[in-house]
Amino acid sequence: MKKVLVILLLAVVGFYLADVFIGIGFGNDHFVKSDEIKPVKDIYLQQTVENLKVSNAVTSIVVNFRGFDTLGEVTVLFLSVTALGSILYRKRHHAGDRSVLFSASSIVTAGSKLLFPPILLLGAYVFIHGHLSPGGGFQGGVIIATGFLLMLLAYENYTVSHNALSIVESFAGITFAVIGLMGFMNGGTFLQNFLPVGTLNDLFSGGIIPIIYIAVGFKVAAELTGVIYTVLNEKGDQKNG
Amino acid sequence: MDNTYYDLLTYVVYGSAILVMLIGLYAVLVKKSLLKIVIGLSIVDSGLNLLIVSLGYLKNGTAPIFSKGFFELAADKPMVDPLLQALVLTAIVIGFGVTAVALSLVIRLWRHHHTLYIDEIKNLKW
Amino acid sequence: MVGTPVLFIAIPLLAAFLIPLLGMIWKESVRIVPGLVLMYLMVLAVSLMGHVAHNGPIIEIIAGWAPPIGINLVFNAFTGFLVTLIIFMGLLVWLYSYRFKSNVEYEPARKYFILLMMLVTGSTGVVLTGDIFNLFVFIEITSISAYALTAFYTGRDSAEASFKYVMMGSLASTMLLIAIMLIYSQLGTLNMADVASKIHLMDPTLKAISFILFVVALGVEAEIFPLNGWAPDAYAEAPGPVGAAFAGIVVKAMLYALIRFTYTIFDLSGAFNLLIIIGLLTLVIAEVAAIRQDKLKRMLAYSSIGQMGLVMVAFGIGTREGVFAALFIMLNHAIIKPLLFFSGSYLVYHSKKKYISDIDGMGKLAPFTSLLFALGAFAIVGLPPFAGFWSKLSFLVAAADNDMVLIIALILAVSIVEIVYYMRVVNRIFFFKRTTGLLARRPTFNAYIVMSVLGIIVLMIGFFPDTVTGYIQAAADSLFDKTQYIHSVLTASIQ
Amino acid sequence: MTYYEIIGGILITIGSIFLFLGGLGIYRMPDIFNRLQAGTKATTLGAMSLILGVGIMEGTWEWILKSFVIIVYIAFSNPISSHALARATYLRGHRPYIKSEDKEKMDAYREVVENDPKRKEVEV
Amino acid sequence: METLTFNQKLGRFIVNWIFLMLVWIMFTTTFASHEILIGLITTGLISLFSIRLFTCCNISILSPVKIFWMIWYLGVFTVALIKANLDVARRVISPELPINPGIVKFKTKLKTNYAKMVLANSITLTPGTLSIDIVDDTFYIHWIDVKTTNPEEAFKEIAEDFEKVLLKIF
Amino acid sequence: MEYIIYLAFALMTLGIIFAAIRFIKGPTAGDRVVALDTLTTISVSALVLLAAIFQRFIYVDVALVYGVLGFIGVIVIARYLEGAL
Amino acid sequence: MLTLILVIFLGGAILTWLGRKINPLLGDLLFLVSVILPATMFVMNIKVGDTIAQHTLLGIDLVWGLSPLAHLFSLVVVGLGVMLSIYSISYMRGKEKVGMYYFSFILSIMAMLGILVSRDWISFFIFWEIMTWSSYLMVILNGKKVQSIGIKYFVFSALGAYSMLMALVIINSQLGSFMLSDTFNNFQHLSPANQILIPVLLLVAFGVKSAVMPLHIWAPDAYSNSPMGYTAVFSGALSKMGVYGLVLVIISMTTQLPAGSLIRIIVAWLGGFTAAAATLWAITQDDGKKLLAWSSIGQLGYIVTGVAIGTPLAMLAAMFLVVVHALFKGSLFMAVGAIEKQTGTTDFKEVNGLIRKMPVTFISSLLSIIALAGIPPLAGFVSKWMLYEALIQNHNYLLVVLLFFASTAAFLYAYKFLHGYFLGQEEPEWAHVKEAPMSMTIPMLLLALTTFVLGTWPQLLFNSIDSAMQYLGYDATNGKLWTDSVLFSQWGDKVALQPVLYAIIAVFLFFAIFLYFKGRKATRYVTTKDISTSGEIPKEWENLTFKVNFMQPFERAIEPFLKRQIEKYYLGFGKGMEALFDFTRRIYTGNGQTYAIYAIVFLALLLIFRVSLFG
Ligand code: NA
Ligand code: NA
Repeated sequence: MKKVLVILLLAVVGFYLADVFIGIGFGNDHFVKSDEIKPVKDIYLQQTVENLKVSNAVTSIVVNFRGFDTLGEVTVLFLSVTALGSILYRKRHHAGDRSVLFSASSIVTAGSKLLFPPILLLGAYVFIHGHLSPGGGFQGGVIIATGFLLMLLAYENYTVSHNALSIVESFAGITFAVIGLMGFMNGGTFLQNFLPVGTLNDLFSGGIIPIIYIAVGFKVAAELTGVIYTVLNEKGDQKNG
Repeated sequence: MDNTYYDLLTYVVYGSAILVMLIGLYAVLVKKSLLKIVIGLSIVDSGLNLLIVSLGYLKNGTAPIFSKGFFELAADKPMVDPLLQALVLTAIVIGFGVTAVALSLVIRLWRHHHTLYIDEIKNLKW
Repeated sequence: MVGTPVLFIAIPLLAAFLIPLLGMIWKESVRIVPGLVLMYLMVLAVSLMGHVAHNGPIIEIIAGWAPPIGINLVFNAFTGFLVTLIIFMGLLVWLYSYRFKSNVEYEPARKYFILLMMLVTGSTGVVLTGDIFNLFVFIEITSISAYALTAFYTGRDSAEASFKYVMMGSLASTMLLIAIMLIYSQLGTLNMADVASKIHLMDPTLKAISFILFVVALGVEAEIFPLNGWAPDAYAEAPGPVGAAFAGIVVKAMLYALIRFTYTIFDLSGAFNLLIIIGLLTLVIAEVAAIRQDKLKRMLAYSSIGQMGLVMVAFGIGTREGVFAALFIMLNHAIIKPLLFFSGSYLVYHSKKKYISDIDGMGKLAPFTSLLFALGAFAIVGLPPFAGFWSKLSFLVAAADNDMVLIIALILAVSIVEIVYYMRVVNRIFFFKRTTGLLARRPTFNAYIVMSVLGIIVLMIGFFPDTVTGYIQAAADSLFDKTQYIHSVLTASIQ
Repeated sequence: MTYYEIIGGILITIGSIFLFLGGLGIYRMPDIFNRLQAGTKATTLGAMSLILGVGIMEGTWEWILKSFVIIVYIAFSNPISSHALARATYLRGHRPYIKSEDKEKMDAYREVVENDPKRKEVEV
Repeated sequence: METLTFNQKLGRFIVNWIFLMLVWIMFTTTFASHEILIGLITTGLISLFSIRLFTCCNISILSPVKIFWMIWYLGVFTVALIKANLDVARRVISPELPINPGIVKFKTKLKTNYAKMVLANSITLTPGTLSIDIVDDTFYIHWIDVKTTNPEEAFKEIAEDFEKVLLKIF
Repeated sequence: MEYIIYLAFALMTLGIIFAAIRFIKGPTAGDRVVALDTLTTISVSALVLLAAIFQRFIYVDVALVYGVLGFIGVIVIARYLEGAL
Repeated sequence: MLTLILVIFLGGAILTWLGRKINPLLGDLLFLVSVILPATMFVMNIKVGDTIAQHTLLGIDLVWGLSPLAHLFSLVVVGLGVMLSIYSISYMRGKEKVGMYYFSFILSIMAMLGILVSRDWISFFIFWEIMTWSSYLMVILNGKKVQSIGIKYFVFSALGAYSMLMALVIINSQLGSFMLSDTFNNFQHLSPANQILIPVLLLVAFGVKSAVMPLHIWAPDAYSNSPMGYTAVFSGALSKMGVYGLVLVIISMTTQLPAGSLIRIIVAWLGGFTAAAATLWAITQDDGKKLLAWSSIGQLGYIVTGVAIGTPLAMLAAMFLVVVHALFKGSLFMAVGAIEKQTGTTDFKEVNGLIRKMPVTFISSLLSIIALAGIPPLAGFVSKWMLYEALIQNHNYLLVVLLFFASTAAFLYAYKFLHGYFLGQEEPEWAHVKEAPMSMTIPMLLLALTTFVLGTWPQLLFNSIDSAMQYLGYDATNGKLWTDSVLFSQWGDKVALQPVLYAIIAVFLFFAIFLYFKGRKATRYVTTKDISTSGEIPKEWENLTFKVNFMQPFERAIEPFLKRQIEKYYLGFGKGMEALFDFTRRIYTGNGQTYAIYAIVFLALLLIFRVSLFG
């Protein structure tokens, strides 16, 4: 009965949503046709090439045009790690003691060991080239974190130093914030670019953008690794506590 | 032909994105396991992200990246909306953060109640 | 000036990232640094308020891209008022809880203070930002801090409360995002002022639907009925100071967002009626639920929700006087409710279940705390000559000016309900015999200071309401002047 | 058409055929172990062939290098993941489909697993 | 945890660095000076970080002989791979599913985990076989068309070609 | 050349469909993961092919990353099935 | 100056409270100073005038000034306040929560004076509310039945206060001013609906305080539950604030209304009914406090009737009764307080024959009760007589009958009161009882004597009343309003009741002295429970004292009429509401999914009704 009602309810909501979006149409230039409307995305696409010399427009938006959002986003991650630690906190903590039923097979362990450095490198590559290719700090960070995840899965006694993660995370965060504040130099604004922008599609282009994105990469990597590690340790706690 | 194709796609793409959201919502509203509810919430998020990304798509669009060779090879193609992609990135990250918190709460609730059955976890009411 | 508005965000973030490092060197720093940051922000807020009063609103451009390209912050009389309030409350909450967790290990303390600071920062960001997506980000920052703080005590049902909060919060952010996307898909911009100046171009149906989505999304955070099921649980299960922070900080910021959408961004006249309807619903149901509570904090929570309903009704009046009244109620509520939460949580400190009956006769054991609680109770129900009276009066005057006789009658009827449950508690404190063997918890020195400051403010506003009404009036004018807002944002450039 | 394109085209065709066969195998095989057999081999070769084909078709060394790195990666990771899944499935209590009568003899791994005291905890 | 001499560490570091640098170049597909510079730094840092993990091989792996056998192995493997796939294709397509699956075991002479892993992977990718597990030096192989359950014979059928070459590398 | 690419896509689509059916049918979690793994591999190939068609070399990076994440995903599930999570 | 006086009150209240914490004696001293100093300053310095002090808060002008009408009431407040403050020192000695008692006492005196000097509705309301909660503290001070009696009092007060608040914001929105004078002068400018709504709201507001049925439910319990030292203020002064408001509304508003006479006749009848019913109920009480409480309600009924009738004579009668009721009821409550203080109980059944133990208390009670019962020559008689006359002149014969019936019935409880405490067998239990201390007996006696004086020379008051009535718009009579009265007019313009009256007093005094000495000689010390026939200890209802079930036949007769029906309805309403509330709060099921469903339902509803909402 409840299910039927819920389905009816969802049908109503779904109908209205679908109505709206189908009205907008897929693949259309959907903005209201009016002289007053000048979509900001056009400005972004133009400025990213002309002023920022960043080939990935998404990156220039994420790090520069709307870098403030990203600062918030990084904070959200930081907070969720903090939240996780606070929610799962218990006095007796069995760090790194994740007894498992079956150890991973030697094929998986050996393979993971071998794959781990290249995965880290891939992550680094993705965030270092965030302004040139479809990558970025978040994506790179995630890749690095999955590298750690692989290791944690393959070796039940693999440990990650919480302190080290914390330090990396903090330094990365501070870098972001400080670079943002350095924008005030020379009468600029918060997060304003104060470095030379270079030429399009060069690794050294985009001013502060790659630096911030690298910081974000480190931060995301450390944070996600922290989340993964905390949650995996919870299993160990479950058994022991 | 092209227009009919895109009209069809409108239904398929938006329809499936919204359907994904509704499926997630259904799980949130009906499923009794806390874990399934959390999964439902992430499904809703996924559907939404899908919706947002597809909103930014343009006919024959290409990634908004002026990479090497773009001006020579693919310059005739319109670029999809980079802003929506940036926003989706943010939304994904935030969704991840919230999901992590939700899961940690599920763990906590499991510790306390030794069940994930939502109808048994309502000490706080009225 | 000692800084620009972006520092309201940047400095706490910097501090949040720094605190784990500092904590490794010097553990006490995790308590001290947030306080120093908040103190600095308080100075900043006050000095910027002074600046705004003379030179008009500050539009801060970020990343060097003028609106509507980049994100911008708006510090005007209205947002400045709320920011000052939020930071002041944050400071008090910090001070109150400074020693409060001293018997807890380092790790939870560190997290507590970081989360608390981010709660304040997120709320500040919600108020300051001039961009609807950035608003979403700050709402999430606030929410996640709030989720974690709600579940902070591991020994209680706090995880349950927090889980409900997360469920509702997630649904809310989904709807918020859909609404933002709808706006963007039509107008190609995310800047509030820009959206406001173009909203008339939008298709009425789409406009209405996106507004509805905003209302539902922000309604969850602003504790509108029927979206507020999470709220009593969260208030009751969170640590006392956090409950105070919810009432004094979070709800204010979220309600701000709702109001910003109603007043500035959208041009829907029906929105005001909607505000009145949901405000009344929220008010009536919350107060009615409050009277039947047997746990103190839960009762305070429902009362808080009820107050928010009242604020919504006041905003729904839609006149300058209505806005004035709404802001006045918000201010009073932001001061009185923390006072009640602070003193209340000391009164039930040693009680396991936190039942109201556990505070019978506390007046003898803890006279000071009890007196402050009573003061808060008298003030919140609007007994003259305490603070709540003036805001209630302003509200009634504004409503009467719009011939809302029935609404006035309803609200006064509900006020009687409110009086009953508050008086029942006060009676228990002072006129009941002690039935449980529970002892009174002596407030810490900091808590004494915080509660006294709040008590003094309650009395001060009660006897000299005009000390604050100037600011409120300016804030109300600022909110009301939509064209000025749009103009100042869209013509802003880097100085 | 350049030689690059011709070779590339052939490799792409072969690759896509094997990818298809992989999918089909996944669908048709009677149990998970056999599905892994089909899936692993066909899709790995298919993907390698197709990607190499694309690299050659484009013909620049950038493409070829990049294709190479993906191919190596696939060749390395796919068998590992197949193996991990197979082992997990077995440890989880699923036994392979065995046609012949002598089930004991045809399953050399069973004795190892069933002598393991931890097994009971996992089995579905 | 094993204790390493400085030379061992250095050896591992250099091998790892070279290996990663090669990967980097494949990632970036460019020899632009900036890219190489940053690549050296990045890969260097990662190599430093993963010295403890990088146990597969020391500097001797760079000897030409071993590199030759590696390439040889690649050839052997490619042939086997193609054969395997044609075999599987046949089985998948034929309507009656001509299979006789089962699990067999055999012992290997390979010592290191890495060698066993390479062998296991190769087996997985070659005709009708899938590595299920390695317990010490016993391989358990899922065979889609079991020809023998005798370990020695099975070894001959499945792994002998690979093992010969692998013994020369590891 | 175009036809080859059409053919390739057609075949891959068929493969995807079969794998998808298996994904839906299961019956065990392991079967679904196998199907998913196959889908990942096919998708990686498709991405590379698409990169060539669209003349966007940068899409190849996406394929690589997708492959890495897919692999680790499978390992996670495998380890989960083994009771290691 | 006025502000200073109010601040002294307020500061005094706080200082007293603090002082009491430090040292009880210091507290007592501060209490006396805090009441008497500002009260004296008020009487000495505050002359009748329109604007004496002015403040602006929130852009609203708060104007304070003393009208002649308010002046009359302020005399009552100050007089009672000072007397009772002296009385309270001894009365409260050794009791709990003395600090809070003093605090509330001072504040309520301040609040009442504040109400009287308010020339704008906001000040009026603020002081009104301060009066409410300070008296509320008194009601619950003894910690008994806090949640029932206290909350009942507060709810009714709030009902009244919020009616007032609603009225005054509507007034402001319609007339653009909170000034009382603007309200009355521009009353005609209100819309017809508001012309009815506002007086009705205000009548509710003031009706609650003056305990007009059916808004009286709170009063008996609140009166009897508060400390006796304060109950006198409660009944004597505080309830008069309601009367003050009623006068303002009835005279300044309803007279301007076509439907005003209807409203007034309704109020008059309500007052009459209150007087009759409360009197009957008073008769059935076995506790002096409760008896007096009901009696107070009855007396207020007379006053309300008088005000509502509103003819000059009726108004005169009402105003006169306002003053003298404060005096004699103050004295009586003080007497009960003294008895309570000395014996520890106020139950008629327990205390007997105090006539010789507490002679001063007896004398003052006797004087007061005579005044109360409306027996000539004392003040009650004067006012009641004038009221009957006014009603007759106004042809409200039925009302006269009703009130006369009430008056007659009042003899019964007056007698019960006297007999209950002072006559009857002395019991050994009370052998040790002594007269109350001077600080209690002197104020008591003073008030009683003042009643006597005013009863004898009513014109002492007529001047004040006359100017008050002129202020209300009655014709100037040069203090000869009473000439309307048939009774008094026979003496021309000189009130010369004295010879007759003195004779009557002499008789009474003789009677009293006789009783006193008789009691002393002839009383046998036996306990009422001393039945040596069966050796059984009789249960309470078998108590052979004649006072037990003294009024039983009478009670049985009136049972169907009263039986606290009204209170039952209120209680039922309250219970029903709470049940409804309890049902409502179950919306919060505690299940997160339910909340999520609510959210989606809400969304769906908004989407469906979006057109009607937003067009
Ligand atoms: Na595979
Ligand atoms: Na007696």
